[in-house]
Amino acid sequence: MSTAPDFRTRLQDWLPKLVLAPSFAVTLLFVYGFIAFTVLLSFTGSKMLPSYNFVGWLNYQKLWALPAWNTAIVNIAIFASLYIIICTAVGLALAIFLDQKIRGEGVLRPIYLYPMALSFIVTGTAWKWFLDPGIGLEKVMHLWGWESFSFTWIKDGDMAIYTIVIAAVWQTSGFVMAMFLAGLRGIDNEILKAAQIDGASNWQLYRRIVIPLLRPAFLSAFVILSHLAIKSYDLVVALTGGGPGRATEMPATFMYSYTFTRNQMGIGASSAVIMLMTIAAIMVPYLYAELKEKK
Amino acid sequence: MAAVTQDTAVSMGRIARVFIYLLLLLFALFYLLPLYVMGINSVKPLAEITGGNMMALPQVWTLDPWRSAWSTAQIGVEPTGLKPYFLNSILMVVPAVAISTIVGALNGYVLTKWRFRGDTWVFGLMLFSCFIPFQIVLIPMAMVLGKLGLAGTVPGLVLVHVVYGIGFTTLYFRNYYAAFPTELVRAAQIDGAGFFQIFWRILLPVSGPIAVVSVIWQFTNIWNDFLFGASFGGTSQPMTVALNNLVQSSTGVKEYNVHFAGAILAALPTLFVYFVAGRYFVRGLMAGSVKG
Amino acid sequence: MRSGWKTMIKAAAVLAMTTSLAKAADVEVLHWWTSGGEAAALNVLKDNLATGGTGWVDMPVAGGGGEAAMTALRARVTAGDPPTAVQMLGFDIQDWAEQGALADLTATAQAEGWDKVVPAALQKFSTYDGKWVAAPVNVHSTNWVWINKAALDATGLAAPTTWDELVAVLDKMKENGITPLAHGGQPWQEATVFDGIVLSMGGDFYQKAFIDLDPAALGGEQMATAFDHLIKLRSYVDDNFSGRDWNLASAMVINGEAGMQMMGDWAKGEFLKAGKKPGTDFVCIRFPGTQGSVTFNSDQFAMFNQTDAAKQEAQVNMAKAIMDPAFQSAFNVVKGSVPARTDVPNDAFDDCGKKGMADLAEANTNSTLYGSMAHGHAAPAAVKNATYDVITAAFNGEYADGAAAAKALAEAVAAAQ
Amino acid sequence: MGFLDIRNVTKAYGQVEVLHRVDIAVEEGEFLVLVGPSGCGKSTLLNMIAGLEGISAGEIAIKGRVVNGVHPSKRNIAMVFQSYALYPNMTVGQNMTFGLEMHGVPKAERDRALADVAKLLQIDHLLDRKPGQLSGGQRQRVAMGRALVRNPDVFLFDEPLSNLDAKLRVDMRTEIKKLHQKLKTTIVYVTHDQIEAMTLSTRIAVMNKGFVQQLGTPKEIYDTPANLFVATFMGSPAMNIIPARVKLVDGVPHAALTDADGAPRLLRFSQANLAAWDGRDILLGIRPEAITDPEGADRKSGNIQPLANRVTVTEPAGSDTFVTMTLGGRDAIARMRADAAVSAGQIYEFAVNMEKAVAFDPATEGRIAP
Repeated sequence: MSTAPDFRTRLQDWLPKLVLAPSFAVTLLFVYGFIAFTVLLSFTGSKMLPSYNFVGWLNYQKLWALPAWNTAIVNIAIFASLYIIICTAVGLALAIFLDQKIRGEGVLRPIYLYPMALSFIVTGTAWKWFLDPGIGLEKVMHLWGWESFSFTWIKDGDMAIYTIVIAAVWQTSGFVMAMFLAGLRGIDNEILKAAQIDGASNWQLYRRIVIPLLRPAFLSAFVILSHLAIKSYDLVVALTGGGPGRATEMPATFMYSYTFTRNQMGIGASSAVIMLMTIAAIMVPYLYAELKEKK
Repeated sequence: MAAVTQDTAVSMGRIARVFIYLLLLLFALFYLLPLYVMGINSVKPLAEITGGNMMALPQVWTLDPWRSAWSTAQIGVEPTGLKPYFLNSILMVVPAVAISTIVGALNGYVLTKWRFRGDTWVFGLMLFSCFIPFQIVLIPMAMVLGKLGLAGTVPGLVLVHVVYGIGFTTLYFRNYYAAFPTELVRAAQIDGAGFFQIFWRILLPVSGPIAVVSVIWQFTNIWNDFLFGASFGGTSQPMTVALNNLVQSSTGVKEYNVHFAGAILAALPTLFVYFVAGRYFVRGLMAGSVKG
Repeated sequence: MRSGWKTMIKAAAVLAMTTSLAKAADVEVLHWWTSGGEAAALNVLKDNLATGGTGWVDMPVAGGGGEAAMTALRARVTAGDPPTAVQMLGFDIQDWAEQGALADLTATAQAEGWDKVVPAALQKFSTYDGKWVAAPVNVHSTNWVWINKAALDATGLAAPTTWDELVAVLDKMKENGITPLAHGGQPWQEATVFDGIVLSMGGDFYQKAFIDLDPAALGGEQMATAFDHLIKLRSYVDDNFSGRDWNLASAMVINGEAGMQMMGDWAKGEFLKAGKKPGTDFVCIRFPGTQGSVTFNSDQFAMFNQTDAAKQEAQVNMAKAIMDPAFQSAFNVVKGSVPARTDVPNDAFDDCGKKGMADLAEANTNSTLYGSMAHGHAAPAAVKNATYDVITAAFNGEYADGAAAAKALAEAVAAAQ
Repeated sequence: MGFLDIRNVTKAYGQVEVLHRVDIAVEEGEFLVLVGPSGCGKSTLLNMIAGLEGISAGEIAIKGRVVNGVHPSKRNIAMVFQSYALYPNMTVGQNMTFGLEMHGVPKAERDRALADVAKLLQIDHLLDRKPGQLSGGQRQRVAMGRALVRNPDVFLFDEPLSNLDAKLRVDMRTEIKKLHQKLKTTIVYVTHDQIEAMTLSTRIAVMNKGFVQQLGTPKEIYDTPANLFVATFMGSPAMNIIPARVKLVDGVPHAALTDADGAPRLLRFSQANLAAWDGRDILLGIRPEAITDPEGADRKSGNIQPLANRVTVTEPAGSDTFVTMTLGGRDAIARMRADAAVSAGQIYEFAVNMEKAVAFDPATEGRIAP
């Protein structure tokens, strides 16, 4: 009459943790270890390759004194807010419209969704052309007889950042649409019926009932979009290369150029730390709320 | 469900409906535009491109740019086209997607059906890997890969992609399995099925929708990666790096038609995946991942 | 299904094994010469090596004048797995040598007598601490102006030799209704133009400002004038210049849309490929006021430390092959540059090429051969990029006048050092 | 020693104890129902018997073998879940034989067992379907079939009928009872429905807040509830609880209470031991069926007390009429014959069967009589 668990039961108790352990260990090393390493680097005078001569807060002081970094901060603020708002609005509108028993939804949906499948390494040239006044939209309009048409944003230091917003919205709004569509399809129809019986108009139905019910989808969209905004790199490089001048510099391009082409790894690392802190400031409260709720 | 949406649609009126269709079509055009530009210019002779309208249909149709991009264009010192790099990408993507999806599924299974103290913390920590900008990890990753002797090898590249993919795949599967009745797992336990048997026989067979989401997501992300491929690919560079070499060549005549053909070639697998499996994607998102 | 996976993984493993095996007596070359002509030129080198039994493992990473390649290189070196040879520019070589990452080629160099045939200004980059660490392939000179002959004739003026003459020609071209100056709005292109302007202020000034990084010169009156000239040039460029690739700017000159382009000798290839003849269809001149001086950049192959004796031998073979006069001639004829050795016969070169070789030799003997700031041969990357920032900003009209830009330049350079 | 012994079993999550020293011995062939409100710990106890949750203290033995720490599949038990927990990807037949397959039973034997059980439950025609194609009742049968195929020592049922509609629930209840009578297996059955508990069980354990409140036959539980909780939880409508005071009249204890109009009334107790409570407050428990119209009163009872009181509401339910009145300041329900002539607002003469009366201590809520 043994009361000790048999071997199989004990193994079964440990197995789940054993299965999870490699992923967790890998995360600790490759995410948190690397973040720690980056934080460490940001306090060193590393130039071309990592070195370990500590310089205190010097890199951070230099960083905030750099005009390019300030441009990057202003740009990301403009870009992120416009990008998130427009993507959400377009995604939501498309999802609501597609949810009206549209004929050909099966064709339209993948069309909206496919840009997410392409990297800007692939579509960069096409976008550059399209936005270029000399060959793109402007020229086409001129060829089609609309001589006064002007679209020179990408050449204009003040407007170039908005062309990046356009391309970014193009890439991800379809994905946001899919998320909202999934949310819409998941809403209990009895609630909608009840609201219609209560006499709600279509507009009221969406504004008062449906959109509030989509709150989880809004949150997911916000989180995905905001981290994509902070990470956006390919996009900028493909479209403007940071130009005209350095008008479209973003934190990610700034970090890359200081770390890898300007041989100022220390400053690059300190900008990376700022980026990570921003991401954490958005993610941690969200994750905390989400995970706590589910517990 | 059909009844209600129909009701709302009908009450929206004819004009509103026409307006909706118009708007949807307009957006479809917007989304298709870059693909159209790429497609149409990849079948024009170069002269027509440099002199003409980017939106115009070709006067002379030619498939030479495609042939050139695929098999004869200069990539590095060899005029191999993108063909050999295609295989490199496949060799990297397939194992990376498979491993990260399976690991994600197992993690999701443990985190929902074998819960333990602090499991949400573990999950929360793992999730942060989705949000780390890749440029940051390049140097430390190179150090680790060097130590492991995996630098410049396909397994090394697979490792990198798996590491930064499991956050997403775990998230997807965890949310999906959370909605899966735990009683089924208990029933299977009483029936005598072990940890892996339950996973293999009970959960995996019903994981289709979320597996599609996970595979699509991972496939496109890994296929499209350039940074890791260029840095850690060594001599087995993936397709994106080759495409970049084709498009970004520093001097000489830019053969835009070949570039576009190459770009579409490089994008074909992901496009294929999205167009074919796209509807399962929304279904899969519905099945759990959006619930947060 | 399952066995399918297995074979797939096996195949991957086998592939990885064979590639690493193949490395044993090969040179693995990281470079960004991926366009047709360049790659064809490299193929000459590859074939030369193959006849000597040394294999070639190609690792091309194009983009941004080698930026992507340098990132990949950093990852490779950090991982302890550097390529055998890497295409490299100017100060990058010095930086890597300083990290102790480069192999010592001095024995080979002495045996082959490189120091007698490579210009001293170039040797500054090929050697570190008295040791040879890189083999130079070519010399590009950057202070060229390419003028459409017909457009020039239409002005009724001669090819300019001074700033004032240049302005006169540009004004006249503007009157004639063409874009006077074809330019692509990328920092390095603006810097290339600025190189010419600063050099036209005098070689000594160029030396003081860009090579010695003398704050007085950088922020002084002459620099202010140089910036004024740059700002003036902006007025001759069309509004659609931003982000334009240099070869598209060349095309504008070729088809007469624009009058001239200020660009390095690689632009010649574009003209030749379009079937244009030097002298009849287009004119190549030194940037007005810089005849006799040359700003250059030089592509070199830096050799990275290898522990394996077979690889070291392959490395030496490659260095020798690069320095082979026949290769230098063959490569540079294709590339449009001039050989890094001064003793290569000029028979195979065209007129512009011959002029380039003569100019180089002359500048070498007169010590008026300067490293190009725009191409990383005057100052290290950090300084170069800080300089880019100011030049680009000035070109885009972000400073009130040249004096303000000069002041900003002095500050930026000081901060980057 | 019983067939299934639960000895001093405690369950704690960290510092929080959710099950306190439960002690139950189940005999072979017994049908034990664990009943209680949600959160009372009944499902936790069941899961501990199944081995799905660990035991913090104490031990559980099946057929004399202590099974603490033994894997669920090695306890020779079978379980029917609330949601049936049918594997959605397998056919009915595969569902039912999955456990045997996992235990390495040869295919021929599995098929034989499956055929037997399918016939017994009349689900032979469903064997090739997927669970998604079945109705609720059919799924329920399949879930039971899956348990039966295993031929286990103990069957565990976790609220198996709660997902069915009312009609089907009654049918399946009978079905389960028949099955138990036929197979004589040992069953532990968890429910929150006291009618299920009463109808199915041979013994009931009423649980609340992690304690077993009372363990006994359905009759014991119904007639002599151990405390106020058991009294009010079991039975529908619930037992009337009326504040009263014990008053000795000629040495015989009576319950002194007020009627709807506030007038004092006396009801004689049958239980002499209440004399000790003279002058003290008690809670008088009377089941609705013990307050009737005089014609409907239990003729075998030796102590029918008349009680005139004003009627608040009448609710004819077809077979009976329920009458609500105020007693001792609280609502009390009487169960009358359907044709009793009674209407709201009227004063009516009720008959109270005081032989069935129960008394509780207001302080401890424990039963003090009988």
